[in-house]
Amino acid sequence: MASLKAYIATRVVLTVPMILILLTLVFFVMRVLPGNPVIAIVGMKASPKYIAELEHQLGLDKPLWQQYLDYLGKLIQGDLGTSMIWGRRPVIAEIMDHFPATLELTICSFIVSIIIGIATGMIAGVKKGGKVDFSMRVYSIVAYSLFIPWFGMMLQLIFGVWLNVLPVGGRIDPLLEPKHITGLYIIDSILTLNFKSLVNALEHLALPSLTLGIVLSGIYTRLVRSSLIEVFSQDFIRACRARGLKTSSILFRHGLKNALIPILTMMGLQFALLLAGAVLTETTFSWPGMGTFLMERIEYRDFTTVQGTIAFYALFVALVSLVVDLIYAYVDPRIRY
Amino acid sequence: QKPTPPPAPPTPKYADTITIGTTDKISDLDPAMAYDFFTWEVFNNVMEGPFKYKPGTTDLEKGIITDYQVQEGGKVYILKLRTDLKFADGSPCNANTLKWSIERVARINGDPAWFVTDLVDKVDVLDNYTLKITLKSPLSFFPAILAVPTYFPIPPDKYPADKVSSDNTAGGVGPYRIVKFVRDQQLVLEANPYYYGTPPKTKTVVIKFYKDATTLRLALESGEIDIAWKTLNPTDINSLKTKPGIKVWEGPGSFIRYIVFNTKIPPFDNKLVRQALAAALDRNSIAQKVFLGTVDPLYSLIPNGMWGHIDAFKDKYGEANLDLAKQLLRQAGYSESNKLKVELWYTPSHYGDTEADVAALIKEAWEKTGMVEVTVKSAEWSTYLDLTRKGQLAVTLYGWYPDYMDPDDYTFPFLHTGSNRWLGNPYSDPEMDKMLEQAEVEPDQSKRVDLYKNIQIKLADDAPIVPIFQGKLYVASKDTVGGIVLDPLMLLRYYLIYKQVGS
Amino acid sequence: MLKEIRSAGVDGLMIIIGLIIVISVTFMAVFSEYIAPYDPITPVGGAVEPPSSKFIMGTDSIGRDVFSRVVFGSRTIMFVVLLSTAMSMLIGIPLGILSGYAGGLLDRALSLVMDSIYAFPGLILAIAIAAMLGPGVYNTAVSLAVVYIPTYFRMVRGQVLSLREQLFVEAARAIGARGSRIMFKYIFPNLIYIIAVVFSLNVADAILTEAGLSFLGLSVVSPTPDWGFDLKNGQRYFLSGIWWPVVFPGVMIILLALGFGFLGEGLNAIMGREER
Amino acid sequence: MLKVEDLAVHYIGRKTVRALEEVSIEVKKGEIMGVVGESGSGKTTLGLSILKLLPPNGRIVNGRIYLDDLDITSMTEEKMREIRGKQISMVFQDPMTSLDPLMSIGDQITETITTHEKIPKREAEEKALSLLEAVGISGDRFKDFPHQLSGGMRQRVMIAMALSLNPKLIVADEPTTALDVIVQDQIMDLFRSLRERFGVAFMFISHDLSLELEVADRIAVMYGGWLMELSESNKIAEDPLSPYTKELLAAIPNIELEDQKLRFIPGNPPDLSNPPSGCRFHPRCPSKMDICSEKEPPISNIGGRVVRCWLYGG
Amino acid sequence: MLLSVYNLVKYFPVARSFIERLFGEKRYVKAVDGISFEIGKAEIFSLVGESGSGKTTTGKLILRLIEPTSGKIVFDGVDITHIRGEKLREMRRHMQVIYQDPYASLNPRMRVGDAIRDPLEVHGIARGEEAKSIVLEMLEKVGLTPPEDFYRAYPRSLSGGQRQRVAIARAMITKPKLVVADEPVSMIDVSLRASILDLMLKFRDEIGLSYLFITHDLAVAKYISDRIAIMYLGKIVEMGDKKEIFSNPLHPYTKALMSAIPVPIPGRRRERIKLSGEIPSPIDVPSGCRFHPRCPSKMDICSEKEPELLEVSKGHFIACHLLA
Ligand SMILES: Nc1ncnc2c1ncn2[C@@H]1O[C@H](COP(=O)(O)OP(=O)(O)OP(=O)(O)O)[C@@H](O)[C@H]1O
Ligand SMILES: Nc1ncnc2c1ncn2[C@@H]1O[C@H](COP(=O)(O)OP(=O)(O)OP(=O)(O)O)[C@@H](O)[C@H]1O
Ligand SMILES: [Mg+2]
Ligand SMILES: [Mg+2]
Repeated sequence: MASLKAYIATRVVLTVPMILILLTLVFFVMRVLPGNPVIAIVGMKASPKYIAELEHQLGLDKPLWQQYLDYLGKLIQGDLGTSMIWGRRPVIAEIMDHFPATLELTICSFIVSIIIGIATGMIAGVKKGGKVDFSMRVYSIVAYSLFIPWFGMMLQLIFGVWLNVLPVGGRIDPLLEPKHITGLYIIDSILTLNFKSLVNALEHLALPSLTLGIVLSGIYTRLVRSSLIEVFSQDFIRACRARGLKTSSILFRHGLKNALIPILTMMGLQFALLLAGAVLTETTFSWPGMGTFLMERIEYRDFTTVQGTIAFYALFVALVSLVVDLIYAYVDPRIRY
Repeated sequence: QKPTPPPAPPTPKYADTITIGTTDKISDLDPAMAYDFFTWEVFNNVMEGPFKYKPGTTDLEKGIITDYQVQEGGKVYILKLRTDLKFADGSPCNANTLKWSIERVARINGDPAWFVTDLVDKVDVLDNYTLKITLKSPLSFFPAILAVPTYFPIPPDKYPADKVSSDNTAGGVGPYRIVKFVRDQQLVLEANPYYYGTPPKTKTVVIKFYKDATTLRLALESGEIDIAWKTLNPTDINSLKTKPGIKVWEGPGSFIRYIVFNTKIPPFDNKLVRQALAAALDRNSIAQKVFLGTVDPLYSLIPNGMWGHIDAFKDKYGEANLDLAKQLLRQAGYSESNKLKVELWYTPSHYGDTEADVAALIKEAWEKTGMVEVTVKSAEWSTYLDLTRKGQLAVTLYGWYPDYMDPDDYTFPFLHTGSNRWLGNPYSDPEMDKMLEQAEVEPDQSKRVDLYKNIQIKLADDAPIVPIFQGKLYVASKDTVGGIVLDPLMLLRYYLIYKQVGS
Repeated sequence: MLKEIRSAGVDGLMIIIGLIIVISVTFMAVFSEYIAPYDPITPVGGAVEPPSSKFIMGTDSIGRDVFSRVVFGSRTIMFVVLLSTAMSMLIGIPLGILSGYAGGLLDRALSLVMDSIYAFPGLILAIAIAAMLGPGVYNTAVSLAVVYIPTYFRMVRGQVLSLREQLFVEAARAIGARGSRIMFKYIFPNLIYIIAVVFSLNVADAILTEAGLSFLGLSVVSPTPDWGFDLKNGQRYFLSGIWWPVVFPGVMIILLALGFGFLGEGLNAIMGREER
Repeated sequence: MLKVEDLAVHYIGRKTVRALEEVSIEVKKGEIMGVVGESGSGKTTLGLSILKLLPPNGRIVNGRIYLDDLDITSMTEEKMREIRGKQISMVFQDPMTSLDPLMSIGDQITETITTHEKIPKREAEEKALSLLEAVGISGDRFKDFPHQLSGGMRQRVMIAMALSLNPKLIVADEPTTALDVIVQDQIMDLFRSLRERFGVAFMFISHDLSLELEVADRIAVMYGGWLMELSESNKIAEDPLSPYTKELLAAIPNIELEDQKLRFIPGNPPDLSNPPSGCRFHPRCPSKMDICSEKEPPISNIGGRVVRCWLYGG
Repeated sequence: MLLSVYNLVKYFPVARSFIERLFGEKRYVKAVDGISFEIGKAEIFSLVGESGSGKTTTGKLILRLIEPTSGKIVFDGVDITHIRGEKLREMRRHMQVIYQDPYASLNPRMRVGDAIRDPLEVHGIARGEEAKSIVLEMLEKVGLTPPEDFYRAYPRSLSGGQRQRVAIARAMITKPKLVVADEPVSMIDVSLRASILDLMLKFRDEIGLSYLFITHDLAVAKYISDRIAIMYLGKIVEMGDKKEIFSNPLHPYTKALMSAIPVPIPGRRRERIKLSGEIPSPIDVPSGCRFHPRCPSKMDICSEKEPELLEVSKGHFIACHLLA
């Protein structure tokens, strides 16, 4: 257990340079190139004097390196600063307003993708080499190639317009918004036993998470398939058959379990893909999450918020991969950190 | 036999709640900071100032005042406030409150503070319900400015005295009060029980925020919202018009779009070049193709429908006048083999996703002369503004929403030396300056009309800025919705809107 | 090579389909002028005219021929993606070989930087960089290149690390070969195949990222024909039943990604088999 | 007890590999039947055919396999599943990869038992525990995972598992090739003692003729998918009939002999997708005759010994 | 003496995480733990032992493919323990290697001819046509005929035995003084082993080179070697002339090892010396004599004191308290 703690410590320590590298990249690129939040927000009409004043307020008149050091100094204390536009709210509050939406979307898409991915991957892996396998492989490539906005729009057209059974945008009907507890509407509405909200939230989630989920399921199809084939080619599966174990037991207890382990190790990186895909999904479905938020703040050059968001993304990705590693260590007896 | 009286028409029943969808967003729920249409629209429903516009017109009427006087040749304004003004929580509103609110704007010095700081010298309370505003110099259109939310009274105990309060829901003395605000998601208004005037027709108004026009439209069709307000796509408007159960309302807009030439950057310092490009411009094709007729071509900076407007550019150049353009270009020394090279800039999202098409059509129109070669470039809003201000962009596309309803707002900031620095456009002409300054203080309306006419003629001749089109307002609603009033102010007055239920 | 493909069954089929798609689109990109019936940036018809014999894919929002834009759009996306891929390969592969073979502090530092970028959601990073740099073919290529350098770096480094442990590399050391000779004569030839695989799969990904960027309005400047942007531009008409400005560029994006995807998958399977 | 009759197995592919042809072997109760041959001679294929565990491209194209008069060749997969483990079990070559790395060894043995016998889990676990001890692994390693054991111990676990349902026959495919001599010796001892205790028969596959000579009662010598010779092991050692067996014996270094001169067989083993005409060994055979390259030699029975060579037939 | 090895030690640090390395104590795999031996000119010296006893590590240390932790290696009168750069490269011309796995030791993307001629080019011995003719001659010599065909072939089209011949050709092309052969026949079919061993012997007679022959198979060692050393857990426990070792093994481990080897004569089973368990992990080496936990003739002293390698009769060394 002590070494597990050491492992976590190592991982956390290694996250720091990662965030630093990304932040530094973004910090300097953003500030060296033209545009700044003051100009973007005051619009066209403000006087130069007023702009200068605001720039001073935001510390944008200081030398770049000093701004950088100031920012890092605050960051070390866990302070992401305040947004530079629209109310100058704390960046962390802004992020927390949008993050639950993204989290809800990504988790649901993840579930969709993993269910479809495992099912198709298993079918392909078991029927290796045949027509079914080939079609599953084609499915995996096609699914991954489905350009998210395009695919999303097709689903909107089919389910939102032609069949008119599902909403094509937004997270929930505003009047049905559940009491804010976690910010995840599904959980909040369950906690408050508000089933109307739950149904509504799920309806809103359906198309976006299907879009993202199906696209990413292609990756899992591929991973599960090759991993399963790999496992099935191993001696111990043959040994299991030689002992006369039941087919289902070989497939699930021995085969799938072993096959999922390498997939688990890749899950951390897959999550990054999920987050990236979420940006396009959010834009297509007007989903009020981190992606749309980041796009907007980049346009307005809200330096602190953009930096904060990038740092947050990095931290989140690191956290997910840490959790994945811990689960990995838990399920695989060979790994003991 | 007495004829039986016709059965009395059943009294229409009105819905308690109306949901309005928009793609706009709220910036700051604080009049000292907010400087955008949609937030002002909300202010106009939850607050009220000394003046307001009569719905459906650009005529001013009294708001929270019972009377006012203009003194010292337009320099001093004495306002008499109503005595029955109350904020949404029941606390009273009087001259002191208004003074505090105006001074707070100056103190915070936010984006719209210039409405106060540039104009007002001082504010004095004469008695509990009388306020005296002294201007720095006479201003013929000050009542129009007093209709701006920056001059709306707010409760001092709810707003910090010298800090912006962005998510404040305290409101003012308007017909509604804010009961809930979740940024970028929803705003819920409820009739203000303390409002002095006629109570609103609908008790609860919910505003839902959408990311884009398509979802907005779908939300209306699916019944999620009753009214789809700013801003629907032209195609959607056209197709909604034919949809049963949906009604499309159309009204004049005061939003204008135009091309800005940086008169310092060669070859645009050459008037002939600017004139040639102005002549070649094909406004109809933009209005018809990109906007499907949902905007009107504009031939002056002062919009159609505002007093003083003349079609100055049309008179001078006509429309898509290639012969004239070619002739001017030749005069300027260009030819088919020595083409005029133009770098045309646009910003991709600030003016909606139609902008790329607008730029493409301008390019096409100009290149039709055979003597122009246009390179289209684009930059994100912040960069675009920054580069413009620094005077680095030669030809840019911009748009303008008025601050107040007066031709002054459509001319002075564009053409007056120094005032147009924000465009990076150093157009400066003493004669033009003189006319503009005169028009600002001239109290006589007919003289002002003449002045603005000359200004427009000169503008068309110099062509530092070339107007393209003027927006129209569209609202799509369920056909049970009534009471929507559209005017160039471009504000929706929620308190007039109702929705019938049953029949 | 050809023989291998022919003998590779369904994997060979995938490679062939992939090649057909990729080659057709490349052909389209190179000979756009001869294929497209109209100028892609000049309106030639009314706005949003449906497909007809005159405009086989209809016209777009301002009356340009969708088919011509689709044809010329292939040039834009192929150019951006191949340019960015060339950049990332040119930087990623040598760095990967160096890092993997030399090891030590350099390796640790490089790996840290590369892993940081790699672990971060690629599209989001590309968005950040592309938005800062502003639109344009070269800027987009640069932002894509930054995102994909680590892919090549990591793959090459990993391969080099495992190759370095291979007996035949140790054998080369044992005969007294120098580092450079080992890298070029022993290690590099063993990388080529996997680079081909990663190239294909990566290009497929880069196509989708490029399309994503231009969908978000961060790629090339309109009116340059660009599938992702045209798709976005058509979106505002889409739900009114005007499907052609959206469907065709979208199908092309998918098709091209699919082409490279098939190619990569097929090569990968063949390679896997060869290794066994 | 086990009777393999005229078995032929092919691997179907672009080139069909004729991995086994005309192989007949009988294994008697409690006997250790050795199968020896070089790499690629079809030993594993033979072992797998008996359990019907051939890879998907492997086909039994001819012949029958009987287990106590029960025809295995025509049995359904479901029936076969019941035979496996219960009647015949198998121990594989590589103990490092033959156990599920994610399941403790105790659970793996228990699972084998509960799959075939309707007994409560507790009872099965007790049985598993006693089996572990029977193969020489202390009971407190019951909950260990495979990676915590050494190669020899894992092979013992595999054997325990093979024994768990008291099968009649254990097919052991090179069970000690991956192990050191000392461990190999221990495992061999284990086999012998198990045969004594449980009366189980072994089909013991190995490429090591010295080892076979030491342990097996009878030995089948395979070459290129053919059964070249089959007889008691002392006869093989003292008086080999087939030239191949002779050559093989001469190629094994014998530690007992002083200054032995080793022989080798020139040439390479046959390519089974394109085997030589006639006798499969003829290109390397020192006593080759003309007929050897022309016609396949018949299988002759000489005093209860089976041999396939033109020297004894025709 | 062509090669002398003094007290050679190789400890591999156990890979651990960053933080553990910061705070924890270091742990090592003691792969080779102080061995000394000598190989004379044209002598074949065999290292025999169970898996994990450190045979391969010893070979790599001598080849200078890994750095020794301590000890000294003298080759041809030169201390090569710490040479590097050009000197090391020059030395490699005279010391070559043949690996166990003929499949992994050849570059799959290099033609056989190129693989064999590479040492010639690396050491500037010959190039171009000259190099080619040397290679062709060598191919002929190792029995890969017709040489032209094999010159152009890729390793994947060759059988295991043929590949091992390529490996031998490659090792012999520079006419080295010493070849380290790490289990060269253990992956080769029985019927072909003798041909490879004979080939190696032929080269010894022709160029007069020495072999360090690593094997786990005593019978093979007996066939080929002049002298033999038995390794156990990183130590040499017994060393001497082949005849001496086989006729008069003294160390209990050697005896056990020999008795475990199957004899190809049915019924003639040698008397077994039974060892319990398996070779322990080289990370936690038993105290005293590292063989004592498995030793049938264990004494009290064995778990306390480590026995030294002593010469009991001329050229016969043994490390055991029984004989001290
Ligand atoms: N799945 C397969 N597909 C095609 N050919 C195969 C397959 N499995 C085995 N073979 C071929 O069948 C022949 C017999 O193989 P088998 O594994 O039975 O030999 P073996 O005697 O067990 O050899 P080894 O000593 O190497 O284990 C060989 O030539 C082998 O290459
Ligand atoms: N690079 C290394 N890092 C850590 N440990 C190593 C390394 N190389 C070898 N070892 C360990 O050193 C010990 C001796 O290994 P070595 O390969 O020398 O044994 P060997 O006698 O050649 O065995 P085998 O017969 O299995 O080849 C083993 O426990 C091995 O795990
Ligand atoms: Mg086998
Ligand atoms: Mg070794």
